[in-house]
Amino acid sequence: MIDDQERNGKKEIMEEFTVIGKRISKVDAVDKATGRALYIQDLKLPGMLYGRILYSKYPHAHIIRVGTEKAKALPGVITVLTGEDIPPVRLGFYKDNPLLKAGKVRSYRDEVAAVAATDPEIAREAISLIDVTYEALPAIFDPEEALKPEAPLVHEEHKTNLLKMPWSLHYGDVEAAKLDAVFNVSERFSTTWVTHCCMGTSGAIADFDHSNNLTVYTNTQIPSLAQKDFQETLKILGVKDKRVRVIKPCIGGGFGSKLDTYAYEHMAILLAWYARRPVKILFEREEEFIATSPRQPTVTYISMGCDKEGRLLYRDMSMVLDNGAYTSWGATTPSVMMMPITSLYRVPNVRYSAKCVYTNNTYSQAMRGYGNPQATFAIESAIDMLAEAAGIDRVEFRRINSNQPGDVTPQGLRITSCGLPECIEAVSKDLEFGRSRENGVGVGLASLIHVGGGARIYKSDGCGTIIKMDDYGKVDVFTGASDMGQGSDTIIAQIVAEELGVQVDDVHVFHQDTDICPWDVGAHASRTTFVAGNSALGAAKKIRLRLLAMASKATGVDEDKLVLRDRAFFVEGKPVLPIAKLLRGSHFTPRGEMMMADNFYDPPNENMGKDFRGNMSATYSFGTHGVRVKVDEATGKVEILDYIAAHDVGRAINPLLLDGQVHGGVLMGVGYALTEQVIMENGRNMNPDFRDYKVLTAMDAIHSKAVVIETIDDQGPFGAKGIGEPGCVPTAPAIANAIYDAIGVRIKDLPITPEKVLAAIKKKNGTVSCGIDAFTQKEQACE
Amino acid sequence: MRLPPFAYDRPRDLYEALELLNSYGKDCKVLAGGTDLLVRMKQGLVAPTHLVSLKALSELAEIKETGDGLQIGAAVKLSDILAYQPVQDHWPGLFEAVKAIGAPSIQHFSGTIGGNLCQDNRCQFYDQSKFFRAARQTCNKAGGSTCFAWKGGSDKCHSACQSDSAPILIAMDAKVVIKSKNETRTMPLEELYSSVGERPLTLADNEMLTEILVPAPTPGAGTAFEKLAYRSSIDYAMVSAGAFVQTEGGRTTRVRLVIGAVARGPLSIATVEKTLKNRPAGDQQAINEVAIDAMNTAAAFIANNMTQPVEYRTKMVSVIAKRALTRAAERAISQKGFLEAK
Amino acid sequence: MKKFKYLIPKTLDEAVSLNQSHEGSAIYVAGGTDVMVKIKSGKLAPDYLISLKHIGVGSQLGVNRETGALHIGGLVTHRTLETSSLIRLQYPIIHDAVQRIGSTQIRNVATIGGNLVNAVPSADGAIPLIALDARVNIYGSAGERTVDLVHFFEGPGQTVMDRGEIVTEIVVPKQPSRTGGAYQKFGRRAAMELPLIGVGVLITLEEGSNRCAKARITLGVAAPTPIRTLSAERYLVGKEITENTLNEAGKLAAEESRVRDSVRGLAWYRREMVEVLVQRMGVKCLQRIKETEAL
Amino acid sequence: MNKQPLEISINGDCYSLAVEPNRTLLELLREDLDLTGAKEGCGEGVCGGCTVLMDGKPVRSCLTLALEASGTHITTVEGLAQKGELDPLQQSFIEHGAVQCGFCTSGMLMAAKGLALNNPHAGNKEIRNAISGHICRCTGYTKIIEAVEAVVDRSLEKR
Amino acid sequence: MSREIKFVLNGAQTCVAIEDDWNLLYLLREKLGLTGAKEGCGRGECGACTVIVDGLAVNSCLYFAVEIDGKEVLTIEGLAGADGTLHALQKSFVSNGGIQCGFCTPGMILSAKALLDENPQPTEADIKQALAGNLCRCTGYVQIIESVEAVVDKSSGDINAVVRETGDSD
Repeated sequence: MIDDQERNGKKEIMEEFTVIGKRISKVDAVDKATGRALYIQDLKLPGMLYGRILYSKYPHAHIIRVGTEKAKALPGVITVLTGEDIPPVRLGFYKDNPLLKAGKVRSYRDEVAAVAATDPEIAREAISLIDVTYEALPAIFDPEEALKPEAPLVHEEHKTNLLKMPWSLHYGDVEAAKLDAVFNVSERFSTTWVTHCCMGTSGAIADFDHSNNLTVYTNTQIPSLAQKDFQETLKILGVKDKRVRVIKPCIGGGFGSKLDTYAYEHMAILLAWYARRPVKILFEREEEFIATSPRQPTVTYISMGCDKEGRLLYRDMSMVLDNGAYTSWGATTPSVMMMPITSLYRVPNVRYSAKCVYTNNTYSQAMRGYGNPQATFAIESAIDMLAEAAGIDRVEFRRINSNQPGDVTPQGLRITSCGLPECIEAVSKDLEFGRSRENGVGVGLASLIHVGGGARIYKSDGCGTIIKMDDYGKVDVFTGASDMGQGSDTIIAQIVAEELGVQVDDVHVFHQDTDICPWDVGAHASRTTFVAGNSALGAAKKIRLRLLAMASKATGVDEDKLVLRDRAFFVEGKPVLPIAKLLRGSHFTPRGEMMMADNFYDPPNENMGKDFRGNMSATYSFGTHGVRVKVDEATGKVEILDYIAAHDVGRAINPLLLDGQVHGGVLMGVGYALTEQVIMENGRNMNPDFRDYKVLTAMDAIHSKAVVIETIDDQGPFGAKGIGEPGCVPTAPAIANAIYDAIGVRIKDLPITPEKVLAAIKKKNGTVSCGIDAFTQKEQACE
Repeated sequence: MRLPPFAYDRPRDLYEALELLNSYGKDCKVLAGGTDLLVRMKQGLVAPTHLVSLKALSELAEIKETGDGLQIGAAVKLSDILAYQPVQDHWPGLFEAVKAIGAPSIQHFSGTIGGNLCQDNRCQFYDQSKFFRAARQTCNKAGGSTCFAWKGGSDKCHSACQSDSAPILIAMDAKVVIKSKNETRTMPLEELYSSVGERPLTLADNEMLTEILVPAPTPGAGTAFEKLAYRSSIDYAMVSAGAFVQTEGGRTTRVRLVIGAVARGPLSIATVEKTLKNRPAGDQQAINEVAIDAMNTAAAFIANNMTQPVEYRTKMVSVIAKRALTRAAERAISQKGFLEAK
Repeated sequence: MKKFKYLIPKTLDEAVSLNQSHEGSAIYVAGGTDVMVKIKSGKLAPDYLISLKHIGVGSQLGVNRETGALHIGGLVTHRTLETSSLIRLQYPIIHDAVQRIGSTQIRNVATIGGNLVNAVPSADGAIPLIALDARVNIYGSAGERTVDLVHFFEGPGQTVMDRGEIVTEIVVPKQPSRTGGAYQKFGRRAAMELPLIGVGVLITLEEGSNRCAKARITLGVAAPTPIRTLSAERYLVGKEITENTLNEAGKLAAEESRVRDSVRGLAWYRREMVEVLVQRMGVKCLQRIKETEAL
Repeated sequence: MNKQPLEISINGDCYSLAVEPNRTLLELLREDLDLTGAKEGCGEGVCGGCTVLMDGKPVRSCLTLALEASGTHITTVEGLAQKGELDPLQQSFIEHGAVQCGFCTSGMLMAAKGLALNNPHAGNKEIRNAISGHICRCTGYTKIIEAVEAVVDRSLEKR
Repeated sequence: MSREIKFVLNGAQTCVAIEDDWNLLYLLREKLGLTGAKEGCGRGECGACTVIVDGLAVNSCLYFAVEIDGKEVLTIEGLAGADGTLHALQKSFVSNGGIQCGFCTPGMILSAKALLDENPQPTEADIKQALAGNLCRCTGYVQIIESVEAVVDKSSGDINAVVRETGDSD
């Protein structure tokens, strides 16, 4: 493994890197810029059928009858399935979600029937020909209401709408701390549904061979776990001991949306099974909006207190989460929320409980940050309130409470590298906190902690890599990682290229196919750079050692005198042997050897114990966002003037891609803060299109400044930590805090729409003055 | 290989088809099974701007026995001829010939008898891709002025008629019905062949072969077809022969021998009748004599238009002629059809 | 999606007669950006689409030298209007509106006639044109007729047009000197928006004073059709244009609006925004008058 | 470029297409419909790799105009298996080692299927006849013939 | 097929038979195999299907295929030079991090191309305006806007010169 000497030497040799730390273009960018990259949209198999799903017309109803006669009679229709026709395939974390509903629907999104036809238009028509008779049931849409005894039950067999989930912890003594605290705040915050809006809609193709081995082409972030899910579906179909192969085409964005397997994937499998033909299900945009899972909405109650020096004494939070009609991984977001709740800033006494509640709404799922944005919105808003109550400058207050290297938090998270103080510093300096400002302009900041060294959600947090080299010194890396646009292929290529002394162009990273690529638990928790990076680095080191040994034998020079760089071995600065030549020699020789190595890396992190204690990540990422806003007090509209995002990333392996993650995360966060919401009216998605779901446009783009704080983490590959999710975590509270700073109103419910701001202003001071001079300058603000 | 572009018509009846032929003239080809024509089109040997499909002309797809004999529509599939019991029973030579075309079963479900009779002549220097042909001068058949198949060159085309069904049908005195928009004519099948390599059929551009009439079997008659090829299927004949023998009381009263695949048209051997008439049927010595005659006659025509050596093919004419005549005579005497004869 | 035939008439009369011969089963299409979406979603299911793109009329954009009136062909795209210096300099209120309709891709294709005929309550194209007292020339089997744009709309998706009629031209009369106009679409994002509210204000000042000679205050999404707020307009005429008078006009306009709650916004907020934006657009009108005079 | 309408049923699916007159059935299957089971081995009707069944009879799809297949039922090798059950011929080819490189296999299967449909009790000679229009370079035909015979035998047993 | 249309596709005369109800995106993707343009929403709200018709960026999902008869269509597949040299914009998107998942990229690049053809020296506001109809969920647009800005030479009035220059370097 990595020897300590080399690790310790890292900081010193940093300048000598040839590819690490360079702004290298994404390895897949040219294909994407020329239209060559193939997405699920672009794939077609011979004889392929097109599947389509019929969804419920009611949020909650008995299914009396599903009439499929007309659909079946339509020429071109090959298979029609209803809940009565199929074995009980069940999805989700609790397996409470039947693939096709029989007897009862529990949300508008419920799948009632599915068809496969020779043409997408025929499939569409067939769906319209299915007659379903429903008997409407009373429905429940508010999670707090759903907890009341008289509420209709979403799953009768559970006797309650409250999920039996153990989300409750108490470290230290919060009640005692409350007595000690000098300043206290207590507030309710809420967030609503937002959705991923991946530009490439969801889709899958399922294909059985004649021995019933299954290949699924799908957009997934979890190929190995998807393989397992599909295997289970096969088992229920009575198909045992068959291979399941998952092939990922180019993925048009993930953001957590592909962290589970979904009805459309399993439906494609069933349709393919019954039709005995490949079946593709591809969502249209409207379907993408209504039938994929959004971010979990939350209601949060938070109390926090500090002593008179401003040191946090306790944090007491409880949440109600709208689980929707079924339980997916979204219901486990409290496990991640625990991280900021217990460990964002030093806070000795923490109490937290969360209730996940069934409703007849759509069910939620993982989305970038996995609960962290919701929790951080409440925490960081309340920090500002507490600082104000204590009469301490907001920046100072955060400095006082900042996490520091070497801390062990109440939950048992071991903080190793920690650049939070530097992040706070960078933001406060850049935005010049404390200086007087013009009317309606304010600044705000908020910080984050996130897992940066994997996250042990499952028993394993591992990732495998296989590396082989060819006659020409070219390197093939087979990784368990999943690149869905974030650039993991490029990062892995850089890590391997650096270690093997070759160029990034020499390295081809292959991640698309479970038949070829090693096992991995998926692209989640910002773990890929850290875990897959370390895995690749370990494999590259094995190759490197063998290359050195061989080269030493070939040249007669001692291994420690050989330097591997620029595709060759150097002795005292002079090239003596090209790698390619060495490799050819090793192949074209009697009893030659092949250059190949594998490595499985499982980070030294821990599963959470019974009381949720445990160091879930090998290291943690920190960051602080600062924002300057201008509020149009007549309209309530918020304009972002400046934005700075400072992140402790360990090491920036590729600053170009790192910037991309931050800029993208920030704009997604701004949307979360200001414009985005799935508008649900009694369980029905009212804005299932880009026109009314306000994903921000280029006109709204913010030129955010990404500040990189490098803390060179001991465990990270070349010192790097994860950065995929953090960009969108503290955005909403930073903006909410800036709005408060600008106009003295605090919005506690996301998104912060102009209506909410204006209503709050009106509530605050009754009337609004609309200076005729002020608004003439900045008409753009309103647009 | 792609087909060049053309327009496609599928007339609903013969009248319409003949109308189309009349209006399109020489730019048009009749498409029956397509097994020969489409290959030629792919090779760029012919480039009709119009194809008139016989697919919908059910009137041309009928085979039936009449008082006068056998009436075969030009678009009757080879497989249908083979499956027609009377052919098996009474015209074993025809059965043998049709079976020998291409490969049994597959091509037979597409190929038609009319198509087989009306196929263009073949030559190893002509029936090739454009790419192949581009390496040489253009030959007579392709519109140039030389012949590679004839030693020392020639101002005539020396391609061969490769229809397997023509020799036996001519030997049986079959007639063909030729139709155009304004005219119908019936003539002996041999008159369909011009013996001009460049344009081996006597059909006018607006004419179409519609029917083949085979005389009714007479008591004491026998037919046989022989084909020599390297492979048992999907091969063209090096030499083929169709023989018809009429006997009366064990003696030959009338006989015809037609050699295929050697000349620009099916080659009828004139001396046969004179030599064999009134001899006992199956008289080996006489047959040998005739076979030599046939070889000598054929020798004047056989050109280097196939890959096999001219000398070998010439010699084989006698062998194949002899076998055909012998088997025809046996059948004449035994009065057995194809199936019983096996 | 329903299948249809796409007919390409070469003249206006041919288009009209094609429509007549496919009575009830045909609709006209120009840029097609709305029609296509409606067909895809099943809201429209015509057997025939009659393209107006090749009829040879309706693409003119210019000022009639004699009358000084601005003529905009029904088939002029929003992009043409957006990039026209004539529009930008002399009719900035129109420019305000068209540059924010859909995206560049949509504006490159979608036509002003289509925007009017669509008759959505938010029709961005219509609000400034109504403020400018535009009239619409309509052609059909009965010949040509002209209606004031303000009377053109009858309800969501409904206009005064008879079946088979085509908008050939929009005519904006010459505006008096010292006229300034401004339009604002108010939405949640900076682009790709259907507005929460759209406000157009056009003010003509008396010579040598700040007194209002003529006022137009037009609103989109404030009622089932684009509307003029007559009480607010009447209030302003004869008064000095000041923060206070504009303020009052804004209040009157807000009162007169018939806004309602929808997914895109709440009524109370829309009413507030009418008030705010009438003021702001009023100020902008003054600014533009000043700028013009400074030239 | 003057496409003409083509109504055709392929493996039970009805297609309403428009094709150019010079499109062969093979091109239609492979290029337009992505049914790549039928192979082009020679393009001139010699090798049999492109064989498909037209109304139950084997034809060379490379020498059949797509338009000539109008109104017919085409079966390709992709349509042989029914409901995931391999056709007995396919099963037999697999069991008898009749498949080597596999390029001729689909054509061979279709010829054999055509034979089985038209003559369920064919003997060795008929089988040879039936596949005589196919060239196979790997197997020497023996195992192919055995594979077909085995299926025919089975149906004889049933009888 | 109900009719035949002729148009210039990525510089090549093209003649195809189409149905009246096809849209341009369907024609390109399903019939001509050009899958570079993507369908992100099918109703002109995301811009992933953007192509250039006679110099104008349009949503191909809302463009009647019939109407490209006689016109010139440029798709992402036709942007790079015949020898494979990337267009300056493509290079710039690649090297400036303008690409993450890549789904919006073809449309984004073509919208930018149409802008630069019309206005060789756009301001940041012009760029934002031109790209407003192209949604991107990964990048936050920052690096996309930078990618476009990078090929705009503020000193030169001739974008083609700039494009050539950038095209030659590297």
